[in-house]
Amino acid sequence: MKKSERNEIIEKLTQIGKDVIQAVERSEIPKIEIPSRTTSNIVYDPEYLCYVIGDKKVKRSAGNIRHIRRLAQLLRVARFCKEEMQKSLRHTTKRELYYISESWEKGLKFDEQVESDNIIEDIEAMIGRPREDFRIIPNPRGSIYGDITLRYTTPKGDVKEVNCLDTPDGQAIGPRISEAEIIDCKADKVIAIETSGMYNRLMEEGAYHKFNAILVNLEGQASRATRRMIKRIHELLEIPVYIFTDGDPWGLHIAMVIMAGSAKSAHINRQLATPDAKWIGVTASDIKNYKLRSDKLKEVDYKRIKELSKDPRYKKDERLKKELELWKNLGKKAEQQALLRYGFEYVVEKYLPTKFKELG
Amino acid sequence: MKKSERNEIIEKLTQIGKDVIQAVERSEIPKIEIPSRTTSNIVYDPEYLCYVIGDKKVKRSAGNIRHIRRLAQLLRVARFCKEEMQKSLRHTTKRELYYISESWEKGLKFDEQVESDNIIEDIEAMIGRPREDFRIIPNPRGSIYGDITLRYTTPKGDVKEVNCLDTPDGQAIGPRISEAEIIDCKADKVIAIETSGMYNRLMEEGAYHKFNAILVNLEGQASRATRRMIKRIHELLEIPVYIFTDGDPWGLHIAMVIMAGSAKSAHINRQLATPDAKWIGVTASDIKNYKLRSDKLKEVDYKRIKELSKDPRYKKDERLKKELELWKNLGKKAEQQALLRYGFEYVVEKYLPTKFKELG
Amino acid sequence: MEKVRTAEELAAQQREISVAEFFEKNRHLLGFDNPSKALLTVVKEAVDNSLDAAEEARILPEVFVKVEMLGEDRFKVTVEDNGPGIVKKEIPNIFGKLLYGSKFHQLRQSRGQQGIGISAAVLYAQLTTGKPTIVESKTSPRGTTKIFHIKIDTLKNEPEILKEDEVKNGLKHTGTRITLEIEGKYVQRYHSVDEYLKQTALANPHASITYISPTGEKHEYRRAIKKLPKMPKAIKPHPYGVELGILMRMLKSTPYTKLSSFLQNEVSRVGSTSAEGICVLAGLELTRRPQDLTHEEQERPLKAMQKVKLMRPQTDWLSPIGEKNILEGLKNMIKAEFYTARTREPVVYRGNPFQIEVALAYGGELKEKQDAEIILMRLANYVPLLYQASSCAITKAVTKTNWRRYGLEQSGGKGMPHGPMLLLVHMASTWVPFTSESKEAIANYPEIMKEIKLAIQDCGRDLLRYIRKQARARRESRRLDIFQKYLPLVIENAEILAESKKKHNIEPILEKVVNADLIEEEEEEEIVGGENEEE
Amino acid sequence: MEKVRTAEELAAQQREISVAEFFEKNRHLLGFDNPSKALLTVVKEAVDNSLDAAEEARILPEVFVKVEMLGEDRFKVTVEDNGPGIVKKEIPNIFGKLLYGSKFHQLRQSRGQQGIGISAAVLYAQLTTGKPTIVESKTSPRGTTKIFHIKIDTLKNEPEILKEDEVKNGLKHTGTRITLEIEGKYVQRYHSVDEYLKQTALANPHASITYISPTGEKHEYRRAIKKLPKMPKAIKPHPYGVELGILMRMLKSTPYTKLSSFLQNEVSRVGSTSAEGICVLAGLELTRRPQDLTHEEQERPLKAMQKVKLMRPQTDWLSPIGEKNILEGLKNMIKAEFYTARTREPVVYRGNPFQIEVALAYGGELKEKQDAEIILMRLANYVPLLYQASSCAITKAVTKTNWRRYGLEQSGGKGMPHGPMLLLVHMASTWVPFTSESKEAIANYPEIMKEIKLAIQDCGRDLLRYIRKQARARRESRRLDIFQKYLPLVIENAEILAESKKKHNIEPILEKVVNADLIEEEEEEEIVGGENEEE
Repeated sequence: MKKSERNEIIEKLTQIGKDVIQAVERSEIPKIEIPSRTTSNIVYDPEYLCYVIGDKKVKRSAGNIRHIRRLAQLLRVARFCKEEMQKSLRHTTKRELYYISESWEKGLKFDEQVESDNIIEDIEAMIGRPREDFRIIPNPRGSIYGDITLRYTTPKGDVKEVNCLDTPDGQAIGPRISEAEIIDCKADKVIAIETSGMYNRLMEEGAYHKFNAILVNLEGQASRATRRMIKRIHELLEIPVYIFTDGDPWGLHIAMVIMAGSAKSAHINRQLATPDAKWIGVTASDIKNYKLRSDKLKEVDYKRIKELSKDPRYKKDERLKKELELWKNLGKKAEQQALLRYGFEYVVEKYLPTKFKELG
Repeated sequence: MKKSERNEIIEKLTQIGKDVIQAVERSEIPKIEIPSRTTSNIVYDPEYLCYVIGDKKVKRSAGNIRHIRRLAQLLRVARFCKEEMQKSLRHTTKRELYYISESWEKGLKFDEQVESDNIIEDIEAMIGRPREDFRIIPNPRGSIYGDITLRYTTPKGDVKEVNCLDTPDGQAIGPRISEAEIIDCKADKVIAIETSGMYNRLMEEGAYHKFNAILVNLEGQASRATRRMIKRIHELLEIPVYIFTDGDPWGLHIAMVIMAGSAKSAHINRQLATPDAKWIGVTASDIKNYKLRSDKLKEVDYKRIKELSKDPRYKKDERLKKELELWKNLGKKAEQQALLRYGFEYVVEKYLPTKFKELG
Repeated sequence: MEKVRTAEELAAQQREISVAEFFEKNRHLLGFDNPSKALLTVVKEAVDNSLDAAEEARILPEVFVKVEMLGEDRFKVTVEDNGPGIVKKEIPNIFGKLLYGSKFHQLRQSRGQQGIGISAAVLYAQLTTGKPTIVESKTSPRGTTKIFHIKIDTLKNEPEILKEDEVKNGLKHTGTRITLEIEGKYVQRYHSVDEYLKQTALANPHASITYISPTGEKHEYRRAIKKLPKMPKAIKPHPYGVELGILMRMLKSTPYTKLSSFLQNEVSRVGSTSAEGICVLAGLELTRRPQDLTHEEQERPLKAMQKVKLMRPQTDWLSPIGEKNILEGLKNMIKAEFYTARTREPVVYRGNPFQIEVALAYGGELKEKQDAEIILMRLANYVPLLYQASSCAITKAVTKTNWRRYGLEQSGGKGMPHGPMLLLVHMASTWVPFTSESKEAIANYPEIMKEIKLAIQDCGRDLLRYIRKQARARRESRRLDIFQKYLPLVIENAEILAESKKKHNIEPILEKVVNADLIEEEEEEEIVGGENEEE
Repeated sequence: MEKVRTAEELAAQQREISVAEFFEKNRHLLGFDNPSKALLTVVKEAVDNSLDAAEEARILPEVFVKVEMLGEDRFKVTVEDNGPGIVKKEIPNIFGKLLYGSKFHQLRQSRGQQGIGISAAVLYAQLTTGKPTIVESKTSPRGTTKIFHIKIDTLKNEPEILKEDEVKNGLKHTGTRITLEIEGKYVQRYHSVDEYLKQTALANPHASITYISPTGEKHEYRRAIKKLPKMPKAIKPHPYGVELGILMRMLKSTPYTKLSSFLQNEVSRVGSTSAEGICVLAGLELTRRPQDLTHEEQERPLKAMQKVKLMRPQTDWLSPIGEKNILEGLKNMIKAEFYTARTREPVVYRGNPFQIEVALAYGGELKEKQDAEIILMRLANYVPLLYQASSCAITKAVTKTNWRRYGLEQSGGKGMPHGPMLLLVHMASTWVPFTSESKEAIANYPEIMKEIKLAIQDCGRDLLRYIRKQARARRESRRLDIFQKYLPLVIENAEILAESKKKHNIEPILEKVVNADLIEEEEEEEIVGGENEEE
């Protein structure tokens, strides 16, 4: 992260405190306003093709018995984040923050982690930046493999570079890789893969080489750090992104979250979403055409199909609409690995080339 | 893996086929014998301080209606593994094997993954080697960070080296790292950590540097690959191993599996266990002494305390016995992160040094 | 082929069966299913009779009950009252004949109804121990005491007098003492004699009850009020509930010779106007002789009566315990924080007037069982019901009420609520519809359910008001504490965050905050669904 | 203060209550709780009477039942039999008087027991529709038909004859026809008249039943066997079950003048040796006059009788349906794959002999409801029980049996089992202990439960043998297929794995394998617990 960006975030955190002090100086009851994250304030942005947050705000007033403690806690968290950014290179997990609160002034300690989590989201919404930017980080999930060189800062403060081919089993997308600068990249596409099994398969079958691709292991639902990494590579290098998932509505949902963000992160979706990414499959048509070993769809799958069908993001995409329809009729789902019925090489030799041709 | 080791494993697989053919040539009904993995055949090895498999065998006979299909499948899997080892550098997951079986002769296809998983364990028990040695691999879990240099073979076949400090967020313990050769190591101890949160904390607080340690992220229950990695470092470099877990019976169990293997892997425990490893905590005494934020023990925790108490591995260890007793009386559990109530540095500055002194 | 038997041969075996024989074989119908229930039933029937006797004579009842254990499964039950006593010639019939009594042919609220209870106890005693029942009675303060040893001749359903005597120095005052020897079993808690008498005392705050238990303990329940409940009057059947068969019998046997007089005098709430209306609707002349109506004509007045608008039964037909008296009784029995009671207006089911009363006690010493189910006492005409709670209309009404609305815990908003509460429900009626002759559970008529629910809701609202008031007081004092604690934290942290050099004075803001309206903004914090993406 | 009322004033109100009045007010005790149940009860009482009448006269019963709908809630029920008819003078008493009958005073297995059922139906009819019941009866083939229109005078419990007639061209053969007009409700399925008659036909394979339903459908159930069940005999009470009160009455009223003769003649299974033994144990002389025993002495023979070893009741006291007859009936009714039946030896509860029969039909057309609960038919003395299944001893015995042992599905090894099966349980007894007078559920005596369970287990074992045999046949043919398919795969893959150049001949091994013993080695594949470590 550049220094200017860091200073901007620190300034935004400081402003929260300033607003409160100004009210006190005007002898008014201090209150703050936070963009509301309820369902009714989540709106679809047709230009950006994702859900974003609307104009509705909620208040936290020092004059409300139910607000005041939370207001104090929010200010304390903002203060904590600012101080950490100023004095160290440290990253804090949400869980750690919950425990750290025990060392604060009496009364500010969080009783449940859900309290501190909510306040972190409040601050995200207020300053319009994901929490990683003020160093509240998730457990890492996801890794990257391919010919891309990144510049990062070690915990000791040294600046180093790493090429993601020089790592035996893929580079974990942890706090440092998440913030690393992209120095060089020879690849001309990104393939994001749902399962570790298929990620390893593509590594071993030389897909990164054959397709000149960066492989990203999502390990299920993509973490926010992984989504940001994909978005950054895509925007900086202007190379296409393909998403390769299991053949079920959940897989399609995983792709959708990368393309358009989730409802839960509506307040920062513009920082996370890669609307141009393309979903490879496994599609419902693939299950049929490739005669893949399959399981019956469960109640929860049908529920997801229903939800996805109502989503405005599908309204325009004839291909996805058709696939959802077919899934409902087919009533079956298949894993990525089911393609191995045709042998190890088949995915790389036949399946993916066909898909790249189709999707352009 | 060295070539001689590889050839030895291939020979062992071949022998399974030879035994069957010899019976046919003697006009006998072919059968094979597999060391039994039932509870009654798992015995405690007081010398090695872990559970190992006893002398009881089970038969798979071509003359038994309930055995014959499974016998055919076992031969087919052995054949598959042998062929892959001979012709490629590939690794196959258990899930992939299940799908691959679709391309085999009619009737050999696995209906459920549990069938193929069982056969893999049969072969492990028969040849006395973990399945990673015949390239059936798990999804990777766990990573490693510290001043250790490893030599590995890329999927393309190139031989490379990597130092595990030159990786921003830790080196994932995948199939290649699992098999890598240890070239050099400057560290003088290993700290294995249960949670990613604490792993990152120790990285950021410079624990690897301060303690000259290799940090291993277990990500919960240690995977077999991680356990083997710990064992190899310990035996080759003769440096002590410390295990740092959450403060609950499950954490102690995680430590115990690293030290003595699990009952489920009794047939290969000698290849996985590090009996000399030491459990740091969080102990029940820590919860009390450090006044850690805690939750009540649940039914399942009490059940685990009871199981652990009956385990012969505790019979000799007065410290563990005392801790289990205290847990039962205390009725509480705490996470590693709970130590953060004393601030970020406390773990590295105070807690761990005290522990190293105690454990020697 | 066997020989065909003729109708004549078969007819020779036909015989009349005495009702005593019938109940001898079917005693479970009367509450004598098993030894522990039998002991309770015997005590219950005797105590009911004693209370009824005293009240009918307008005497404040004093009842003495003693249960002695003679052997592992043998008990002697003695019940004595201060009623008017029973005249000599009636004693054998009342105790030695099933289906003999004063109340069956009247529509009037009373404890016993069918003239079967006490003689059934006598029958049970002789069946299990072979012993006669001893009845002692004195009808005038200076008179003699008559003593009878009575059994029932079951073949004839007639009393059999084994011994008869008359003594000077018998009972101390007027009244009756009955002594039975029975097989039984003494249990404690839920279905016990102890519990029954405790609840009886609560439901009859005008009565004093002394009880000596088999373990020798003496329980004295002193009366909480010194006034007798008003005497319920006997009534005529109400037109909305009468059945065709009964109306036809009434038409046949009436002394009145005109249909309109019949209607005005033999059913209740019909005056001359209503009578005329009924006759017109029925297409029958006012002057028709009721006895002469053809079968088809008999049906018409019944239908007509249903269409005419009539007043509901008079209040004075029934004698509820009364809100004041129930409250006295409850306070006498249990130290709670809050009491309330409700006596509803009488209404009708199937022509039978009835009246529901509900009372509750909350908190105080009941808090000992904070998390347990509430205590529910069911009463019918002053008599506690101990068995078959689950099939009783009262239990159903209680469990179908959403008690969460009234501040109690109740999983899923139905079932028995939990909390420190005793709930009492009383049904007073000229005819309580029990599900069986052992009188343990009230049948599930919609009209009855509705009344119970309404009464419960009334009391529930009182309860809620109390619980709310308490909660509000607690809240107010917490409010100030919170603002005093957190406002400094808000301002201090804002100062640090804003890097403000100046320390701000908290007092003016604190004053504003505390005096701000209590109106709390609705937070909208419903976070959208979707799996937690990470951690 | 109100005026105190005296004992004399109160005594003036005492009155006797007729049993008819009593049941008029308490008709739910007799099965007339609601309109649909009332319709069924009326049909049931009339059909029971018809079957009893024919059988007692040793005539193969033919019963005709017709239920007509007269209005939304009004029905006409006609039941006609080919029995011996009823003599003229008994007709009014049998139909117009409660507690009048031939069976109450005998200990003998029969459908009706108490002389209350059919007159209760008459009472119900007049109460709800005001209509009298019409009884037609003919006692000799060439005689006249007597016709009575009967009501019950409930105040006196006496028949009231509205019309009496005698015609030449009435019934075609001897027998009785009864016609009642009642309020009711017609339902289908579980608790229906249709279901009741279907089950009655099954339980009485010697009877023919014709039924015309309210919708006009005609159901004909032809008899499956042409032999009447043996006539149950009346018995004396068995010493193990007699109660003190009853024994005392017997001692008082016996014509015998010596205690030993009394014992030999008035209770069953006591011979001269046993009688002597009882007297010695009781410390009473053999020649004592039973009528003269003191109260204390009366108790002694009872205790003594319990200590003497006596034979159990004779088989011919009871008349079970019989295994053969039940099977005929079942086969007649349902096309299944497998049938079995078991009639247990008679035993005693509380001195009453009883006998349990269980039968089942499995598979075939029952497969339509493969996964549903089994069909359970409960019968008592040839009469189907439709209501109150859950509180019946039969249901309890069935649900407490572990049916998984017998090859049926049953979650948790208790509760109602699932599968394509019909299970029939019949209790024959001189006195069936119903839980209420409406005779819907058998009370839960341990002796009865035990017998039902034993009979169920016998039939269950037969069923298991059948299910196993079927499974074995299926297995055998699968066996060869499997070896033929997999042996080549075993050898071929072993050849490749062993890098063997030679192709081996499979035939000799295949022959060995197929002829190998069927003994299957027990695999021990119970894998030790512990969470899956990876993947």
